[in-house]
Amino acid sequence: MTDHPSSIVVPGQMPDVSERKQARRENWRLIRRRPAFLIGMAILLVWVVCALFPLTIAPHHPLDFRTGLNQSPSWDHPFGTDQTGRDVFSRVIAGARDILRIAPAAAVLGVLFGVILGMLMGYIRGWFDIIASRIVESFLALPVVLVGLLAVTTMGNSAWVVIGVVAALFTPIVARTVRAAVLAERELDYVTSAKLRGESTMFIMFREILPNVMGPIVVELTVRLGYAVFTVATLSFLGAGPPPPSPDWGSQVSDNYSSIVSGFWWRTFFPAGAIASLVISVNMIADSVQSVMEAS
Amino acid sequence: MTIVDMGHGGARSATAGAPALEVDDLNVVYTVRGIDREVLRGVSFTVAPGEAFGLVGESGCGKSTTAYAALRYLPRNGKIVSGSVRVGGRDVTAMSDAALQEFRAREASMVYQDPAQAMNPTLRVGKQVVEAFTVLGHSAPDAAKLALEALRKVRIADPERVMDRYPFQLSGGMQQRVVIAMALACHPKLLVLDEPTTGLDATVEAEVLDLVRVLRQETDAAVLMIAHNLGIIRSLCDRVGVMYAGKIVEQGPSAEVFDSPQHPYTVGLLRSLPRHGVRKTERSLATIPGILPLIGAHLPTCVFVDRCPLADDKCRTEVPPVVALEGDPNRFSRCHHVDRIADIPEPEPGVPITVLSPSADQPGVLELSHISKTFRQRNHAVPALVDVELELGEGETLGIVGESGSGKSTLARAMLGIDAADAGGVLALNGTQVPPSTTERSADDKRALQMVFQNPDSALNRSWSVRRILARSVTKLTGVKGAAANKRVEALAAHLRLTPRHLDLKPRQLSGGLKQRVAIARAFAGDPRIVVCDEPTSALDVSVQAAILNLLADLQSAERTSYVFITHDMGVVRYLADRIAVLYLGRIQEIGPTNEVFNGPNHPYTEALLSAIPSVDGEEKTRIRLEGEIPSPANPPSGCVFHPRCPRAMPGVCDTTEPQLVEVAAGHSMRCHIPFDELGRLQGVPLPTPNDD
Amino acid sequence: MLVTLWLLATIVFLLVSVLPGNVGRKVLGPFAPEAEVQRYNQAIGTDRPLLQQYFTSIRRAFTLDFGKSYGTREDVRDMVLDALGRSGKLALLAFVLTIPISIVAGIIAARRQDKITDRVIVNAGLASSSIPEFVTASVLLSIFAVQLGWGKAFANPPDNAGPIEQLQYLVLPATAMAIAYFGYIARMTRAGVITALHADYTRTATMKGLSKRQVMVRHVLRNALAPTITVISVQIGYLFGGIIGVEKVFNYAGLGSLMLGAVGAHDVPVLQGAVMLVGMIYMVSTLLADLLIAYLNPRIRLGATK
Amino acid sequence: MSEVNFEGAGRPLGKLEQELISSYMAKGVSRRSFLVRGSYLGLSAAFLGSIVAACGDDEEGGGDSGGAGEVKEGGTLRVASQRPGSPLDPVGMDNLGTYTVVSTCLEYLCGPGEGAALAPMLAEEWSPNDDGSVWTFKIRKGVKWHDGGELTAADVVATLDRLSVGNLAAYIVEGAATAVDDSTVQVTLNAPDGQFPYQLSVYNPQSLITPADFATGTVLNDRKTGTGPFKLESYDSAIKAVFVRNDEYWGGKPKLEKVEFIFSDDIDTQINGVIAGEADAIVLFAVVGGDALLNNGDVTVESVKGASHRQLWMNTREGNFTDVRVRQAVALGIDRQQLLDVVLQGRGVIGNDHPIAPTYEYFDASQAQRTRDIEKAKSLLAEAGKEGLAVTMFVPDLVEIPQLAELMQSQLKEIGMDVTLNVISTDTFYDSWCKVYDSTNEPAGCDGGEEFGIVDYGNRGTPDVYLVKAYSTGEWNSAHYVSEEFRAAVAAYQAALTVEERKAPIAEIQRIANEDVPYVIPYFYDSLFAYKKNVAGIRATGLGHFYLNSAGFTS
Repeated sequence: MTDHPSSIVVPGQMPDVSERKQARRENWRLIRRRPAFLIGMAILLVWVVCALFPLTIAPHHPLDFRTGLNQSPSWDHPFGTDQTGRDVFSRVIAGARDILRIAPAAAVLGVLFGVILGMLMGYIRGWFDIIASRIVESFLALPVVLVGLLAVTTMGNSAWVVIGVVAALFTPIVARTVRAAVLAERELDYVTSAKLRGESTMFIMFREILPNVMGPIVVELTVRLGYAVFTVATLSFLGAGPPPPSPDWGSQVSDNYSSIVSGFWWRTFFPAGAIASLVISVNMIADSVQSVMEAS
Repeated sequence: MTIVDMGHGGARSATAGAPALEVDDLNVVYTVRGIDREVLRGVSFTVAPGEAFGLVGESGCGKSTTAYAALRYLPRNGKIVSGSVRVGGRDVTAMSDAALQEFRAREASMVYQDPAQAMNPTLRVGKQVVEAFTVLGHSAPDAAKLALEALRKVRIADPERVMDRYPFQLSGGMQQRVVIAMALACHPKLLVLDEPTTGLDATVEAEVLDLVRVLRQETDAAVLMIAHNLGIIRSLCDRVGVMYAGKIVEQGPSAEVFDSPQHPYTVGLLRSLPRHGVRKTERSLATIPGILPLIGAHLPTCVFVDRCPLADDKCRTEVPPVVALEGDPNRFSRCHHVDRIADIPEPEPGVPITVLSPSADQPGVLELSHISKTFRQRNHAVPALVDVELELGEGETLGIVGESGSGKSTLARAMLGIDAADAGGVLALNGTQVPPSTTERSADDKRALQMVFQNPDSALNRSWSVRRILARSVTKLTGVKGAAANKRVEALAAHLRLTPRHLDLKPRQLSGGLKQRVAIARAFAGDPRIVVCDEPTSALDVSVQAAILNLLADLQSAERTSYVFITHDMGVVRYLADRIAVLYLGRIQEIGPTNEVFNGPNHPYTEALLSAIPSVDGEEKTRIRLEGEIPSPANPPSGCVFHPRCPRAMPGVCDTTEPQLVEVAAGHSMRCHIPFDELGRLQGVPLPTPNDD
Repeated sequence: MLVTLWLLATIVFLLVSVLPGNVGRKVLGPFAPEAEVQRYNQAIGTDRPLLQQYFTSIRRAFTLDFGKSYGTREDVRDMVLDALGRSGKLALLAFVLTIPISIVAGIIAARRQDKITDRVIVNAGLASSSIPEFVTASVLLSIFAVQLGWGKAFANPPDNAGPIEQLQYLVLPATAMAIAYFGYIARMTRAGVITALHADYTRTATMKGLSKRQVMVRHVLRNALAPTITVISVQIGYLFGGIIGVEKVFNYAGLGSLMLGAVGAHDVPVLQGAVMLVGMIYMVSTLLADLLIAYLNPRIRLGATK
Repeated sequence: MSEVNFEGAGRPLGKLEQELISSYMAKGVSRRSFLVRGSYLGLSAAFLGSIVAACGDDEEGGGDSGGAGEVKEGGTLRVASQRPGSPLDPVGMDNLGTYTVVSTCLEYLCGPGEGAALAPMLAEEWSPNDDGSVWTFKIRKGVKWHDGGELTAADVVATLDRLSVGNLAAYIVEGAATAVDDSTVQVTLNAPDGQFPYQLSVYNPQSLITPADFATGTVLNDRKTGTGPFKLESYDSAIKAVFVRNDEYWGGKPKLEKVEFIFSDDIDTQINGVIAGEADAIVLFAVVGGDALLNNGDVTVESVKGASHRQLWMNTREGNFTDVRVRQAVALGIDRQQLLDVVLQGRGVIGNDHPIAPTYEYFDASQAQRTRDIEKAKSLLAEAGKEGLAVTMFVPDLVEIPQLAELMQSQLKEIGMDVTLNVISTDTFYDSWCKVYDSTNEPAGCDGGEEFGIVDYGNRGTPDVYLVKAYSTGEWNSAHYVSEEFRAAVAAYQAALTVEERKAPIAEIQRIANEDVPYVIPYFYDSLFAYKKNVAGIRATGLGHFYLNSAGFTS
């Protein structure tokens, strides 16, 4: 034979070191080049830091009453104070904790269950898929926020209930995406090849197929995270958030939204802005991840 | 032999009069991630009115870019950096948007690779064809009339009905005819054909090419044809340019270039094709070492130097000149060593392979009897395989050919148990019956039967490293684990000429050829007795295909493995297979030793398949053409399933009675009502003498 | 369709009947005597075995007879249908506002892909779909209804209001919804148009010598709008029942408010009726979208009947 | 002091009335207390006024907004109100939103007076017999039903019969009410009750008088009737109720032409509506979430004083609070004025750890107010061996209570207590705050429930509910408080037929509750209502009633 099978095709240059991680690195590099991603990450990072060290950053204790009521923004209270004299800036900072604990947990759980369900639906097909698809379809017809509200009012407004219900409502949506990806994937010949060497169904699903549908799953996770923030904020706006002493953003907006009209705009504006900035940042990240994943 | 300057205005057409297409020192870049990557590096050629010029080369050489640049239709990230494209004397690169629109409407047309995608799926065919006329200024009723006429001209028998259909309701061949009709609407000065038959079945391809050939005579359009199939170029084009890495490395009249190539690349390309009926045991195929440079790669002085058997220091330091051959500036080669072309070594001799043919006392490694496969579609039984009987000897290669939809892949999947065959058939390995489904088969049975798939991108798990892919197969098929398995993987890799470095890469970091090599290594991980190869080289360039075919032959020689080789490429099957089975609508129409099948007499279907192949050797063949498309297996025709398309069908017989598969000569069976000798007479093939039995 | 409806009814039943525990206790409050609670449960049938309640609930779902509200004792069908009418009016106006603008914006963005116009539209869309609608609604309300006196803080138009007057009442909440959906629709349109612009048939059309406009109108849009239609159809269901925040802020008596009130009051029949109705609207709108897509794309239409 | 014309009462005065008038004239009761008590005894405002005038006592008073004199005729008043949560069925209704609508048409025998007092409404006067077991109501004459006919004693009797199987079952049996004549109704009680008229007043919202043929379960939107100043014109529970003026109203033709109650589930939208000028008044709101109105120059906010309060309960029988010193320490540890000022912007009066609000005429004002004393609190804790006590406070997510809890938490930190808040939705709060009373265990109190927490008590015309249910029988006795002494005082209070007789046991009740501190009662809070500056004459009760008969626009 006269072939020299020694040449390697590597995207880009530098064929030498650590070629193994090249693909992932390449995606990462592409994502990092997107300004939307960087801005989104920066905003998210700020909120994460706020959530981790609220008391260090906040100039006042978020529950501290002993300052003047309804003061407009000033050096001492950059976001003003609320109707009981609490520092809105400190409350907004401290409020990051609840949402950044609940929303990611809900998104992760929802994606986890969605992935499992979607994998089973897409791979096993047959009756299981038909039945599950119908259930998923029916779930999609449910208004998410309303069901969340219902669950919270009946089961209590603990963080776990919110996480559970949001995750449960996301599961079918994620499952549908994963199912579609798995349907495409299961037709590929490496799956046939795995069957030919006698791999178990579980092995094929979770060891062979799963890594290859991680792209859409990662995209789905970031997108779901955005929706989770959105949903959790909306739920707490509608009165199904964490109970009041917690400086939760949605409840702050809800408690105060009539204050805009009375001139105490800062009480609503800053927590509302915090929600918007967090959702936008997550969506910017999601958008960037999606663009890069879909391009590759 | 003269060296001519190939600067501006270099290769002027020798043909009298202004050229229809004049490409001059065209440089095109694609901007990828902010970096300009060169795709075309000074391409120049001319095409005279009425002349057909072909561009050939492997994927990524820039031939399609050239075609699109000629009509100034580049992707968003592509741009012409220098050079000019003149059509009828006007510079296309300098046109305003309006002028360009007018130019595309009236002067240039294109026929595309994938006709199904080239038409708007949401509009009726008629509307789309009519549009090609209204854009020229015809009124709607006129355009409708002209459209009908245009469809008739491309030999669409029932144009009214076709006009009323949606593109996806037409067969691939019909779709391409419609696209051609649209392209010819404006009587273009320039007609660009971009791989117009790739993806079509050989019989349909032949039809489309016939049509193009006929239409060429009716128009004086200059034709620029892009194809990777050398045979098509040879049969259709007056002249040809061989492209490599964005440059035309050799150019000249088709017959001359193909019969007497004067550039090492052209030589390599031609020798890597299985030609002239050569078989694997006689000679291995030539391969071109290395791989095509990526687009935008920094290239050495001679673009081919890294892969050239003649390369020397001069090649590495000096840009090779354009060497006009025989004083003709249109017959040239871009090589320092045109005079040493003859020194390029011939391919190595073939490998010896012992075939143990099955006999009464020696059962074949694989035996299939009464194998059928019926799919269910909305409560309809769709018989995809009907009563297939096969035997495979040790070390034997059985080629399976047929159009798409003939049941080739179904047969492979039934053998492997991926889609279990219907109950009632018998599938035996080494004389022992095995269950129809792979999940019920024993580990040993699984190990004995493995598969190499058509598309290595699909066949290899892209998130696994090569090592993991191979190790898993080794462990799963042989039970060897841990360090021992790893050792085996390394041995296997070495056997398949994969370096240890490849083992730690992911499939996407490998070239197509290497990927297929990994896939083959995986199939061989458990020392299989039979490997089913489903079009393993159809996605590969010819030079890479050659290497894979050589490898398969080597492995067979060493391991005495049997192959079931599914392909649509008659050249490949002739090179590799010991016997050939021809499938049509899930039924074996003909099965016999390779030489007998190729030499005939044949079943009329085989005859049609064989005559559809455009030969790079320029052989003239009796052509028989098939009408229409392969019918749906859900409603097979009565009688002989082939009779509606059979040019030799005998009414009253073929449409009523299904012929049996009858042995017409030793090991050669056929399913046809026409007697064997009659077929021989019809096909002008002398019958084998009786004492050959 | 019927199967999905049945499943939906089942899910809603599980949500509203199994989770809340003692309905009578919830409705009558913590201080009501136990005997009264039991009497109440008996009256509304929540003391019956779950299976029996389930069959009742399914029958009701299919006959659209959801019984009487636990609170106002009014007929739930009338309540939800009235609310549906109002939500529908608002949703319609929101769509009239948002669809043309967002589709045009999406097309422009696709045409100017990666240019500054595109960036602006994409990011505006991202922001608009990121800002929770109750925030948008509150801001619109305080700026326009309160400060400037344009539009109304209470969005329910008077009974005898003419179309123009109704518009005055509805325009602010409709705008809040329109802003929320601008992003989704514009981005989806953009994606669809970009895909279609890169399609081979678009190349064919261009090569035929059609103008950019002709290519866009005749070839690109027809193919590009399918995903947009899907998005719109999905959003219709949410618009009817999902924009609770907007209805709450503007005190609009639509389905969202009705459901929100019913959740607070544990008014199970109203919840059941409203959620079922929203679910049905969702199903009908996705069905209509499928039909529309099939109409636009003959491959789906004809493929299905083959 | 001039002669008092006792004839002004229009009827012979009973023992209770005579006693009251004598003690007022002897300055034994304040003017305010006199008016309150006189009114619930059924003495007419005019008569009481004449006595006050005769005594030369003319301090300013009145719980209504502005003088009716400036109000001009006409106009539509748009009122933002809570959405009715039940049908407009006067007997079956159960929420404030419904009360507002229904009580605009239908009226009580006894209307709201000053403080916790009653005033004549459909009954012109009422009087008990000597032991308070039979009450006689004089029905106003010439009162017309909206749908025709005149109010008679028969209507009242029929209404009381309907109520006798409803929420008055504990007081009367069917047939207990009889028509003495067309305008006199006599009610024989199951047991003597010196404060029975409260059961036929705004404090028992379902006791609205309906026509004799108004069958139980009839809803007002089906039968548009009533005696009130406005007639129901249209009603849509989702949107609004519209009323038109009742020109024949017995109290005089109302000024307003029309009244609209615009419904909303959400206080913020109601407030937005008022501020945006789309509503002229708001029926009821709280300081929390209502400060947009409190700080708005275009809006007048009025307080209605009452007995509504919050109780911070401490389990007296087991756990951390069994030692009275611990409970006293908690009571001493909080700063009531700060709580009131921060949480309610001062809208209320501070409490003294007993449920007797200053609005009750027998309120003992002489009791010393408990004030914050950190040192004493700390030493009490130390004595009880509970320094650094760590407890969880069980808090419903209701109006200002979470903020109250937060502030208490930070105040109690200063006496070394470490309080963790467990704020939960009201949907689940009441399931567990206090386990349902098991009467067989009496007087064991309620069984289980949370140790430490805050619960809400609404406004009552008499403190009986607080005294019995929270402090005695155990139904809501979340403190598990058992005190025979206290119960004896309550029994004495309930047995008393006159205010004077009640004073001693009430003082005892105040003392014991204050000393034993089963509940810390930080404040009695005001109900708030608001209206635009160009509106006057509205009278609200804080119980959902919104009386607009003399309301109107001023400019």
